[in-house]
Amino acid sequence: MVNIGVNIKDLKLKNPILTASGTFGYGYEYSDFFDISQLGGIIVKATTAEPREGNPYPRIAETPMGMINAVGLQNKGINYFVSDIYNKIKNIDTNIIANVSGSTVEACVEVARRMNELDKIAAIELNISCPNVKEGGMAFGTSVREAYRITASVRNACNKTLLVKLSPNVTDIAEIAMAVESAGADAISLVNTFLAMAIDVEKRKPVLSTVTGGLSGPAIKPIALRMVWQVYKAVRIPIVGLGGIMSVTDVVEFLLAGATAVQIGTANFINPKISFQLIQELQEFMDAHGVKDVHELIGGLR
Amino acid sequence: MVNIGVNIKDLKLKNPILTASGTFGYGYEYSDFFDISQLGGIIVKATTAEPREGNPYPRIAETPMGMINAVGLQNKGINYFVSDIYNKIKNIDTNIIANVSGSTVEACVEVARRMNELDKIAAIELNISCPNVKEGGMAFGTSVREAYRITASVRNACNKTLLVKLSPNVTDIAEIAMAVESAGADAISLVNTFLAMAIDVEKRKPVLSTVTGGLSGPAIKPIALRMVWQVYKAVRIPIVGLGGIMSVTDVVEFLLAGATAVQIGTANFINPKISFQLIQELQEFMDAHGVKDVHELIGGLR
Amino acid sequence: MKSIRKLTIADKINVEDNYFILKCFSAEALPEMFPGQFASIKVENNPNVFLRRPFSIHDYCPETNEVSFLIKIVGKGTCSLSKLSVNQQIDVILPLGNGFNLNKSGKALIIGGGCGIAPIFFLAKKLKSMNADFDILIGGRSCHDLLCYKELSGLSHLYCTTEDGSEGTKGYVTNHNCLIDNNIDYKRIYCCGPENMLKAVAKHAKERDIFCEVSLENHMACGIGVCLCCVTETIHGNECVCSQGPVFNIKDLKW
Amino acid sequence: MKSIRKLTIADKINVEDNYFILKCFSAEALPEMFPGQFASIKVENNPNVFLRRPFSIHDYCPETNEVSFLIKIVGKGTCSLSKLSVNQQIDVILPLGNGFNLNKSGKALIIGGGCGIAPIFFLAKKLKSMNADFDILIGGRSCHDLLCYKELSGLSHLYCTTEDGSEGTKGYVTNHNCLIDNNIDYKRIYCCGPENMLKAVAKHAKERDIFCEVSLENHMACGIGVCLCCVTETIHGNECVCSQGPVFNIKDLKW
Ligand SMILES: Cc1cc2nc3c(=O)[nH]c(=O)nc-3n(C[C@H](O)[C@H](O)[C@H](O)COP(=O)(O)OP(=O)(O)OC[C@H]3O[C@@H](n4cnc5c(N)ncnc54)[C@H](O)[C@@H]3O)c2cc1C
Ligand SMILES: Cc1cc2nc3c(=O)[nH]c(=O)nc-3n(C[C@H](O)[C@H](O)[C@H](O)COP(=O)(O)OP(=O)(O)OC[C@H]3O[C@@H](n4cnc5c(N)ncnc54)[C@H](O)[C@@H]3O)c2cc1C
Ligand SMILES: Cc1cc2nc3c(=O)[nH]c(=O)nc-3n(C[C@H](O)[C@H](O)[C@H](O)COP(=O)(O)O)c2cc1C
Ligand SMILES: Cc1cc2nc3c(=O)[nH]c(=O)nc-3n(C[C@H](O)[C@H](O)[C@H](O)COP(=O)(O)O)c2cc1C
Ligand code: FES
Ligand code: FES
Repeated sequence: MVNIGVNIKDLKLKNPILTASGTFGYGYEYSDFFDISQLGGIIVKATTAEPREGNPYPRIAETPMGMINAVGLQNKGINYFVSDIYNKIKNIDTNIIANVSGSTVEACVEVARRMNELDKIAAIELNISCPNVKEGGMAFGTSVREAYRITASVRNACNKTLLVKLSPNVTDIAEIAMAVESAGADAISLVNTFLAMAIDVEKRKPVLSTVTGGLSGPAIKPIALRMVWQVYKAVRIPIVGLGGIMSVTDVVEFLLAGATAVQIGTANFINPKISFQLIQELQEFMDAHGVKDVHELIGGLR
Repeated sequence: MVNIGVNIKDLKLKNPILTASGTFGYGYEYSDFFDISQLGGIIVKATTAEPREGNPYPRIAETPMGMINAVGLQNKGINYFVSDIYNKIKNIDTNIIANVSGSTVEACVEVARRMNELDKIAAIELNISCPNVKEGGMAFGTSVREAYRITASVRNACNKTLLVKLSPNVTDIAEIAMAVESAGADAISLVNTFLAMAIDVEKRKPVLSTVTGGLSGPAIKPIALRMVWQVYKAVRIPIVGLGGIMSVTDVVEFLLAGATAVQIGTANFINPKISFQLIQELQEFMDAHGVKDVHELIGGLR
Repeated sequence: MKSIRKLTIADKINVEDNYFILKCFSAEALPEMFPGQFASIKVENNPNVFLRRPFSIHDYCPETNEVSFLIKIVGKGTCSLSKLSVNQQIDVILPLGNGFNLNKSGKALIIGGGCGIAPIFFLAKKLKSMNADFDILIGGRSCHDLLCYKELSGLSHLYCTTEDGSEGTKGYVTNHNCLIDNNIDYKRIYCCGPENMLKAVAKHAKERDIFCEVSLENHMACGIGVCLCCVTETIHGNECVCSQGPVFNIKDLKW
Repeated sequence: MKSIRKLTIADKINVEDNYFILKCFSAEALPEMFPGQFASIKVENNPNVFLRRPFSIHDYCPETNEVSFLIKIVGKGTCSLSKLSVNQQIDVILPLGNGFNLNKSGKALIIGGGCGIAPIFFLAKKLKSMNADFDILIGGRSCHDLLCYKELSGLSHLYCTTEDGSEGTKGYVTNHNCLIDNNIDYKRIYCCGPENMLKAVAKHAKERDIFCEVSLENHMACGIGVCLCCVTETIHGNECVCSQGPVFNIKDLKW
C-alpha cells in the first residue's frame, strides 16, 4: 500500500486530489457520479458577503483545449450559505473548503469570519484572483501590497487553515506568493484563470457579455506548472497546484514541480468522474514507479 | 476586388499576413512550398550582435494545442547576417523585417544600427520579450522603465519603421505598450511566448534543458487576443497581432480586436503553406461578408 | 439518476440535408428519462472541440435500452458526430435537466421548429401513452425543415407551417389557424425551437393566459448546474438552463 | 524539392507486436527521395498531438508512386497512426533531411536496431541497385525486434544479434563477429538505431578510422530547419538534425 495522504498545515487530506472552486458546485451535484467523500477535499463555489447575480449571459466561450468563463461570482451570499447550503454539505465525510471572495477587504474578512465559525468548514481559500468582477477580485491578486493587505486582514479574522488563491496574470508570481506568505497564509493555491477573450467573427462581437473572461483548461497547464515551480522555490508554505489538470501525468507533473496537493477544475465538466478516477490512478502510477509515499513526488524533480 | 493592403507607418504591406520571427527562418526555407513574395512580409529569425549557440538540446516540449521552445536566440550574429544572409534574402520581393535581440541595450542598438544600413530591410522589430535567454530578453519587456529605455535607444539608432515586440508575461500590458509608444515605437508586435514548463514524469526531469521556455500555439490565442484588445484601447500606433493563429477566423479575430496586421508563427510548423493560404482565405472571408476594405475589420468590434 | 454511459451507435439515419438521427443502444439498463430532458455528448477525436455538446432526448425506449438523438449539423462538434458510424461508441451523460410538466387536463398543443423538433417526438409519444388530448404544430423555413413529419403525424393531428409556403400554412407557427382560431381551446402549450419562435409563442400564450412551457438552448459547459455558465434571467434571478431548465414556464422568464 | 502531399494508405501491415508498416500511394508523381531522408506526418483527430511526427522513408518506389513507413508504437501519435485504415489519407511533408552518402568504393556495413531498421531497408535496396558490396547487421532485444529479417536477407548477407540470444549472436551489434573479425574489412559503416547503439558503433569506427555515418532522431517541431529545436552539437556548433542531418558523419559529432 502506498501512502497518498498529505497535510496542509492542520488540514489532513486523505489524498492530494481536491476539486476546484466554481467547477464542482457544492459537491453534492456530483454524488450521482461517485462517492464524493473519497476526495481529498472539495473547494466549494465562491461565497461573497452579499448575494450576487453574476454577469449577464453569455458567460462562456470555447477555445483550443480550454474555455473562457465570465460567471462573475454568482452566489447567494454568506447568509444563505450559513443558513441553507451549509446544512446540505456539512455531513460530507471529507474536507469542505470555503472559497471566499469579495469586492473589498472588509467584505472578504466578513465572509471569512462567518466561515470560520462553521465547524465543518475545514479550511478557507481566499480568492484574490477572480478576473470576472469589476471591483476587487483580481486587483487584489496583482499587487504585492494589496495581496499582503487582504491576506493579513483575513488571517486575523480566522484561525482555520488559510489558503490564498493567486492570480496568474502577473509579471512576477513569486513576489506575490512571498507577500501572502509573510502576511500569514498557510498555503498557496495556484492558479486561477488567465484573463482572455474570444470574438464571434460572424457577429463581430466579443463572445462574452463582459468582453474578457478567465481562461482555464489544458491550454494553460504549461504556464500554471511553471508558476508552481517558481513559487515552490520562493516560499516555504505548501502549494496547491491547478490549471488544466486532465490526467494522472498532469497530477504528477504538478507534484514534481512542488505542489503538495492539486485541484481538478474544468476537467470535471468533461468527465464528472475524473477527480475520483485520479485518486486511483495516482496510486497505480506510484505502484508502477516504485513510489511508496507521495511525498517522494512532491518537489521531486531530479 | 477587396482591398487587403495596410500600412504600418511607412511600411506598406500588400496584405496583413506576416510570418513571425523564429518560425519562418529567413524565408527561403519555405520557397519549396509557395511563392514567399506573396506574403505581406517576412520577419526573419532574431539577430544578435554576437553569434550565439543558443541553449542545449532538448529545446522543445509539446503541450495541449501548443509547444514550448527554449531555442535561446541561436544565430550567427549581425556580421554574418550582413555579409552572408542578407545577400540571400535581399531580392525577395516583399518586406523583409529584421528581428533585433540582445542582452544589453548597447548590443541591440548596435544590431539595429547595422540593420538600418541595409537597403532591403524594410523595418526593424525590436524583440524585448525573449523568455529563453539569461540576460536581457524578457527582462526588457517586463519593466516599463527598461522597455522605454531600450526602445528610445534603438529609436535613436534607426530611422526605419520600428516595431517593438512585447512580452505577454506582465501584469499590465497596456502600460508597457504606452511606454514603448512614448519612446518612439512606430508599431507594437504582440505577443511573444508565455513563460511555461513541461515535466517528463518518467525521468522526473524538466523536458527542456533550460527548465522553462516559451509557450506558443493555439493554446495562447485567447490571452494574446485579450492583450491586443487592451493595447488597442491604450495606444494610437498600429498593432501587429499574433499568438496561436491557425485559421482565417483567428486572423479576423485579431483584426477585429484591433490589429492592423498579424503574424503567423507556430502554425507554419504544422502547415508550411498556411500563411499563403490565409491571404487567399482572408479575401474569401471578406467577399463572403461584404467587407470591401480590410480597414473595416481593423478594430471593428461592434 | 444522472450517469455517464458508453452507448453504441445502433443506427445512423440521415434526415434531410443537415440533420441526422443517432440511434444508440446501451448494454446496461438506461436510467428513466422524461421528455424535455437532454444528454451531454463527448465529441472525441476533434482537437477543436473541448466541451461536451448538449442534445435533447429524441426518443427513448426503456424496453430495448435505446435512446435517440436528432442532430442538426451547425458546426465543429455536430459535424464530427455526423461522421460516426454504426457500432462506434459515444460517451454520454444522461439524463440531464427537468423535462416538461406533463398533465392530462385540457387539450395541449406541442410546437416545434428546426432541431426543436427533436424533443417534440418523445414528448408526443409520452402524451399519447398517457391518453392525453393534444395536437402538434411544426414549423420550418421550407418543407425540408419539417423533420419527422411522418412519425409525428402517426401520433396525433399534425399541423405545419413553412416560411416559403412549400408545405402547410405559409408563415410562422404563430400564424397558423390552430393558434388563431378561437374555437380550438388549448389549455397547455409546449414549445421547443429557435428563440424567436419561443418568444412569439410565449407572447401568444401570455396574452391568452395559457399555461406554456418552453425549452431553452443556452451554451453550456458542465450540463449539471455547477459552472453557472448557462444562466437565463428569471423572475427569481439567474437560473441554470441545464439544471433548473431547459424547460421553463414562461411565467418565470423575463420575456 | 520538399512538398506537402496527401497520401492514400494502400496497405497497413502489422510487423511484430508494436510495429506496423504504412504503405502509401500518391496519385501524383512523388519527388525523388534518398535513403536516410524522412517525412513528417500530420496526426489528425488526436487533441493531444499538436506537432507533426517524423518518420524515415522505409521504402520508395518511383515507378508505382509508393512510399512506406515502418513505425513503432511508442506514444500518442504513433498510436493514432496505427489506427488508420486502408484508403484513408495522411498529410505528409517529404522528402526531408540529407540522406546517407552513398559510394561504391570498398565494402560497406549497414547497421540497424529497433525502428532504426526503417531506413536501412531503403538504403540496402539502393546500395544493391548500385551493385555496391555490403553486409547488413541488425540487432534487437529479442528475435521479435529483428524487423524485416526476411526482406533484408534477400538483399545481402544478413547478420544479427539479440540481447537475449533468441536469434543470432547474443549481445549488442558491436559484439558481432563481423565487426570484431579483422578479416572483414569494412570501409564504410551506415548506422541507424537507438543512441546507445549509434555511440557504440561510432566508437568502434572511430578507433579503426572507418568512415561512419549515423542517423539521429532528435525531437522536432518544423522538420525543415527553421525552428532550431532539433539541434545536435557538432564541431561546427549546433546543427539542425532535420535539415543538416538526420545523417551525420561521426567525425562532425562531439561524441
Ligand atoms: C438543452 C439543449 C438541448 C439541445 N438539443 C438539441 C437537439 O436535440 N438537436 C440539435 O441538433 N441541437 C440541440 N441543441 C443545440 C446543440 O447543442 C448545438 O447545436 C451544438 O452544441 C453545436 O455544436 P457544434 O460544435 O456543432 O457548434 P459550434 O462549432 O460550437 O458552433 C457553431 C454555431 O452554433 C452555435 N451554438 C453552439 N452551441 C450552441 C448551443 N448550445 N445552442 C445554440 N447554438 C449553439 C454557435 O454559437 C455557433 O454559431 C441543444 C442545446 C441545448 C442547450
Ligand atoms: C528523423 C527521424 C526519423 C525517424 N524515423 C522513425 C521511423 O522510421 N520509425 C519510427 O517508428 N520512428 C521514427 N522516428 C521516431 C518517431 O518520430 C517517434 O517515435 C514519434 O515521433 C513518437 O511520437 P508519439 O506521439 O507516438 O510519441 P509521444 O507520445 O510524443 O512520446 C512517447 C515517447 O517517445 C519519445 N519520443 C517522441 N518523439 C521522439 C523522437 N522524435 N525521437 C525519439 N523519441 C521520441 C518521447 O520522449 C516519449 O518518451 C524518427 C524520428 C526522427 C527524428
Ligand atoms: C466556470 C468556472 C467558474 C469558476 N469559479 C471560481 C470561483 O468561484 N472561485 C475561484 O477561486 N475560482 C473559480 N474558478 C477558477 C477555477 O477554480 C480554477 O482556478 C481554474 O479554472 C483553473 O483550473 P482548471 O484549468 O483546472 O479549470 C472558476 C473556473 C471556472 C471554469
Ligand atoms: C521555435 C520558436 C522560435 C522563436 N524565435 C523567436 C525569435 O527569434 N524572435 C522573436 O521575436 N520571437 C520568436 N519566437 C516567438 C514567435 O515569433 C511568436 O511571437 C510566438 O511563437 C507566438 O506566436 P504563435 O503562437 O503564432 O507561434 C519564436 C517562437 C518559436 C515557437
Ligand atoms: S452548463 Fe454549467 S451550470 Fe449549466
Ligand atoms: S525541427 Fe525545426 S529546425 Fe529541425
